[in-house]
Amino acid sequence: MMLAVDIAGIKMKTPVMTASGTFGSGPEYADFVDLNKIGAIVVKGTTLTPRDGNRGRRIAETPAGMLNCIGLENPGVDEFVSRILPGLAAYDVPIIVNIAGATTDEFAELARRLSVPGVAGLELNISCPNVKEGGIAFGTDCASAAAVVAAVRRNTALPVITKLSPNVTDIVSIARAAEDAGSDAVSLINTLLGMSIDIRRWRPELGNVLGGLSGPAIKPVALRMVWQVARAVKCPVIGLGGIMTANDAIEFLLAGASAVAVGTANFVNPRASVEIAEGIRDYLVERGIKHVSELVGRVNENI
Amino acid sequence: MMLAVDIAGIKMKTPVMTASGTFGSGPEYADFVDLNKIGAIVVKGTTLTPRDGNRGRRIAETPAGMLNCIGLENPGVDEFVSRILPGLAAYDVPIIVNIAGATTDEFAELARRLSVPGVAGLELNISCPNVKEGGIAFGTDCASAAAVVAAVRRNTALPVITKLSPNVTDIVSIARAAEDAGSDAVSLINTLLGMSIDIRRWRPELGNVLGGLSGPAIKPVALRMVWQVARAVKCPVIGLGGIMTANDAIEFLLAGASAVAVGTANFVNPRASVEIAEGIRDYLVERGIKHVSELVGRVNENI
Amino acid sequence: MSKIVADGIVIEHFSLAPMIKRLTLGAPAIARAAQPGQFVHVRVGEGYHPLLRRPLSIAEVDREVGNITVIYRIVGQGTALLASLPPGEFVDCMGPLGNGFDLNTERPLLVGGGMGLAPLLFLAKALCPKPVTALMGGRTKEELWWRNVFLGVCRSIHVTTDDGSMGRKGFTVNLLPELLENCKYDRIYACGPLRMMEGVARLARDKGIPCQISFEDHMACGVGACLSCTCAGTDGKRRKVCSDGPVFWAEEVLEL
Amino acid sequence: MSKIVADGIVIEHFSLAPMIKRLTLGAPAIARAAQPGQFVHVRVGEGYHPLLRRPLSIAEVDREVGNITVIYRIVGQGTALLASLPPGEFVDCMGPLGNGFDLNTERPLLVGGGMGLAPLLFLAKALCPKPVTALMGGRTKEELWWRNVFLGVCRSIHVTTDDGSMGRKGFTVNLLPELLENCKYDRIYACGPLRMMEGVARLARDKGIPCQISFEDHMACGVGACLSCTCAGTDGKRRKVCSDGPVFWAEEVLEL
Ligand SMILES: Cc1cc2nc3c(=O)[nH]c(=O)nc-3n(C[C@H](O)[C@H](O)[C@H](O)COP(=O)(O)OP(=O)(O)OC[C@H]3O[C@@H](n4cnc5c(N)ncnc54)[C@H](O)[C@@H]3O)c2cc1C
Ligand SMILES: Cc1cc2nc3c(=O)[nH]c(=O)nc-3n(C[C@H](O)[C@H](O)[C@H](O)COP(=O)(O)OP(=O)(O)OC[C@H]3O[C@@H](n4cnc5c(N)ncnc54)[C@H](O)[C@@H]3O)c2cc1C
Ligand SMILES: Cc1cc2nc3c(=O)[nH]c(=O)nc-3n(C[C@H](O)[C@H](O)[C@H](O)COP(=O)(O)O)c2cc1C
Ligand SMILES: Cc1cc2nc3c(=O)[nH]c(=O)nc-3n(C[C@H](O)[C@H](O)[C@H](O)COP(=O)(O)O)c2cc1C
Ligand code: FES
Ligand code: FES
Repeated sequence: MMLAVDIAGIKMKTPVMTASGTFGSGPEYADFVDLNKIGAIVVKGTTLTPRDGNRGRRIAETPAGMLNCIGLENPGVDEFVSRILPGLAAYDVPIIVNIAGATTDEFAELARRLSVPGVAGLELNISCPNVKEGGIAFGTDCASAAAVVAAVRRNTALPVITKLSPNVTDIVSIARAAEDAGSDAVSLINTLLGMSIDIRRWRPELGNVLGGLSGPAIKPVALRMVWQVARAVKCPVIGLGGIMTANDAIEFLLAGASAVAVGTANFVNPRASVEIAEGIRDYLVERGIKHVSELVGRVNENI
Repeated sequence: MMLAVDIAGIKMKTPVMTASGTFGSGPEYADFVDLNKIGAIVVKGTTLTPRDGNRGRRIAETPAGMLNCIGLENPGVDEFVSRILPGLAAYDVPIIVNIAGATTDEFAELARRLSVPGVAGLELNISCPNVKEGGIAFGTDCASAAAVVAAVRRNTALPVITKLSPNVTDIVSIARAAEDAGSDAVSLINTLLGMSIDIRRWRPELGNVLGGLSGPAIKPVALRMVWQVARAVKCPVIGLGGIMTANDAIEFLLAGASAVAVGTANFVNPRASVEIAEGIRDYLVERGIKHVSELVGRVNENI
Repeated sequence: MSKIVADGIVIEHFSLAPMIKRLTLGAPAIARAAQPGQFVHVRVGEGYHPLLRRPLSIAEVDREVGNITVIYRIVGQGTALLASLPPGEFVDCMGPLGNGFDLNTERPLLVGGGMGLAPLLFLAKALCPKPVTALMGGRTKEELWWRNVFLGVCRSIHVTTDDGSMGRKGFTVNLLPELLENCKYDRIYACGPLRMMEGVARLARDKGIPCQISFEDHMACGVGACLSCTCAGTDGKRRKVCSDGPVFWAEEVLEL
Repeated sequence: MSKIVADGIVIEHFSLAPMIKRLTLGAPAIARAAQPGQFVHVRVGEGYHPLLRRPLSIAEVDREVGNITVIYRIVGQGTALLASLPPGEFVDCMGPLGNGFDLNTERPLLVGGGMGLAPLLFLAKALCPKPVTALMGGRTKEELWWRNVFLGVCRSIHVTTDDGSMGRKGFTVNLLPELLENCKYDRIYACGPLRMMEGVARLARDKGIPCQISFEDHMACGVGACLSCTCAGTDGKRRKVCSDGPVFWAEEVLEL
């Protein structure tokens, strides 16, 4: 019980979730981890109609990180609800659906169609760097971020989490706009926009030219933003970006995150989400701390 | 001669410069590299009056990168001109002075005092994340960036390079503003704002809480920004951020940089700036390319 | 059969040819479950650079002893790091991953080029004692050290080289029609460059022989979770190379 | 003397005590130039993680053979990586860096705590055959394996432990006044925790004995270029620990 948290009404056994796009919808990893031990599974970005994603090469490696330009390949919301969601009922883990609309109306419609049993919450992806319409554009402007949140809010009673883009001058103002518009929590960060070039062929390595940078390389940026946002909003903050170990996760908790999500780490260690939760528990036990919430936001900046 | 470039009137033997703050004023590294073989030396950020810099720990390591919060420690412009600059006359290498003002007027005054023989150009640091006044604030807003450039422009005939911050939503508009205001070139990127936490002591690792992230971790972000800016401005672009090898430098050239600068790499390999230039020459020779300018901006995005 | 993560211990590791290494790992649970065509997803270092795992086809399996063998070309940072591991070291492996070949054949023909021959080696062994014919292509005879590796497990081996330095001059697809003329194969398995697999699949279709091919793509997760590796199926539906493949029926993914 | 970057070959590498290793590197040019108090800046891995070099004091030098020795505690990722290197491997070293101790003494007293004893070992050897007195402190006797290391190079050795398990119970600064009473030293060299060095420097000042101390700080460049490691001088001017130090005259950097 020392790890159990309640994020905007979503009850999780541990504060360690899996990040959208890195864990399928869960069963893909069931051979490796007990899904029932994960805080919450955030499924791949879901859109109104099926999407094939981007053409060409979709990932590239960079120092301590990776770029991706998947481009929101997914079978569409109806297929998700009718075919994938029922299979997840077998597991005792909250399912949060990451949604991406090309317009505010699409976000609202997605929220409506996903307000069904089995869905524990919605994460609004207003920060995808890999699609032409919508995506990151919503996440770089306070007014449009607020409009998306408000539209979703009107269409669902589910907890709403807004996922913020780090590719902005002032992430705090976007977080505040999302909170004011009714978001129950914010999650950050999505990927940093990046690029890599194949110097033999004089071409971008990725089919989509640009891609999103994730992995340990971005951890210091993610941690900084979580710290900035957590001091500025009242709603819970979900921290992610480069978390590979329990120690990384504890940094995010101390910086002000009430829960964390593990993304790229799943590819390296498929048991990461569970091992990180175990590591947090060990840390608490060693220090005689009763509950993980006692870490949240406790970094002391007055040196 | 296949490596010689002219950046805004600054004649360099190679397109590989050293980045401000990472190479002192040059002589610190003279035991390790022949300074005469470096494209240009950009000296540490210089201010109107001496600065002690920030208190507490100033660097921390992160995966494939490092954070710093030096805080522009420097002896002040007059000491630089009277005591340091004369010593640099012994070397046949262009000296570019990186300047940081707390106000537009300070930038202008710095430019005036540095318009002396021995200074080949000025780099305007409107992107330092580690100081309270000025610094990054100038680099996150088009109007104030333009105001700084214009004020400097009025006070000097030297080539002016504006150094851009990556901590913005739209780096292209800042680059354009700088160019329109009379900047002869732009250099990018400065460090990404980041943080790290000591989980034993529940304190930020850095004395200044936040610091600037540099090193290979940031290369994909830097490369993306160089590519975006190079397509949008007419003036030469100096690319930097995580360059460790000749291959990294070639990526930046292909992305549109006319020259590159090497920062954190100097700490790891004090000969990096010269070895990278040699590596670029080898690459050109192997491919029968006559001059390095034939690489600039030649990445082909049409896949 | 379930997939696992396990530390395989390096049993044997040596050069088969310049830049080509053969690595045998003690990994009993993976060895027990492995099917020809499947791969292991290997972590090549402890640190974060490189970060991702490397997919390598399972080329041989010793179920009794509990060993798996991979054969790989050193092409970049990851394989170079792997190549430095001496016996006794541990290699973190996920596997066996992906869908393997359909073994329902009496007269199989295996067509391979380059490192595509690695999974076909496991396939050939698994098909024994059925009469396996192998057709292999390379640029020069230096690339066809593979022939020796296949000798013990094939009834007959046919070789082409681009420069004629060994076997028939030309590509495998040039020699293939002849083989199909002279012999009745009931299944063709192809693994190698996409162009080659397309050519083989087209000839197979013309002859009405069911054909399986094995795809490669850049992979992050290796288990169908990240969608790095998907391709279009001919039915309009997407396929994940890592988990729906890497082995596909040719007509499932190739427009012929 | 000029600083260089060189690949030192691991000659000998063993544990002196739990988590403490002694590493001898063949690096003739650095060995020739090294002065007591200087350090080498060591690259601990090939990759980018960890990225920066690690500063380690030169603890012994064999000029003839061309070897330098460092003694280090395994505290984190970098030293752990270093600790895994077997003889024959290469370690990329920059050095010798920094300003060493002033050797102009006839009756030196060396005061050290913890890993601060490493540079004092080189100093003690360099001062031989002058009569060197060493005063060393540790928490328990387990930390004072240093005593054996200094035995051959000192006229006399005094020891304190926090718990009294070896030598006098207490801190070095508690024993120091007695030593200064009984013996006339003309120079004190201190290296260890800041608090200890301050105490030593205060007592030295009271007795009018010139005192040098050696500082530590987090370092990126190690050559005075990055300003990671600066401290305030008592004259109001900044000092770089890496290049103005690590050895300073006490009154130059300590407000006593
Ligand atoms: C299912 C499958 C089975 C494979 N089996 C074998 C085999 O048996 N023997 C063999 O030699 N090679 C095989 N490969 C290719 C092998 O995975 C790559 O050569 C290897 O990943 C290169 O890693 P690197 O770090 O040395 O090269 P780098 O070029 O430095 O790698 C950079 C990145 O690109 C990826 N990458 C590079 N080349 C390929 C490739 N051809 N396919 C997929 N990803 C690639 C790497 O995984 C890495 O993420 C297989 C690939 C797949 C998808
Ligand atoms: C001039 C000088 C001489 C030194 N001589 C010795 C010696 O002879 N023996 C010895 O055991 N140690 C010595 N140290 C300390 C030694 O440099 C650190 O213990 C070592 O860098 C730790 O690296 P790590 O990766 O294992 O630890 P981590 O804690 O993982 O290191 C993280 C970062 O902090 C830096 N760091 C950590 N501790 C210190 C420290 N105490 N001082 C400076 N930087 C630190 C590292 O260099 C690295 O950049 C010396 C330090 C300095 C400045
Ligand atoms: C392959 C891949 C696919 C992703 N897909 C999505 C997505 O569909 N929706 C979303 O909000 N974030 C997506 N992300 C971003 C992650 O959820 C996460 O925000 C980011 O990767 C940073 O965390 P990490 O460093 O732990 O991976 C994706 C990331 C990766 C690597
Ligand atoms: C220790 C340190 C000090 C720096 N000081 C300055 C500075 O004074 N002025 C400036 O414009 N940039 C400064 N920078 C930023 C670098 O010039 C460079 O923009 C950044 O480090 C990215 O390049 P890199 O990854 O190659 O280091 C500093 C960077 C470091 C690491
Ligand atoms: S590699 Fe992740 S889906 Fe195939
Ligand atoms: S470590 Fe760079 S100035 Fe001292």
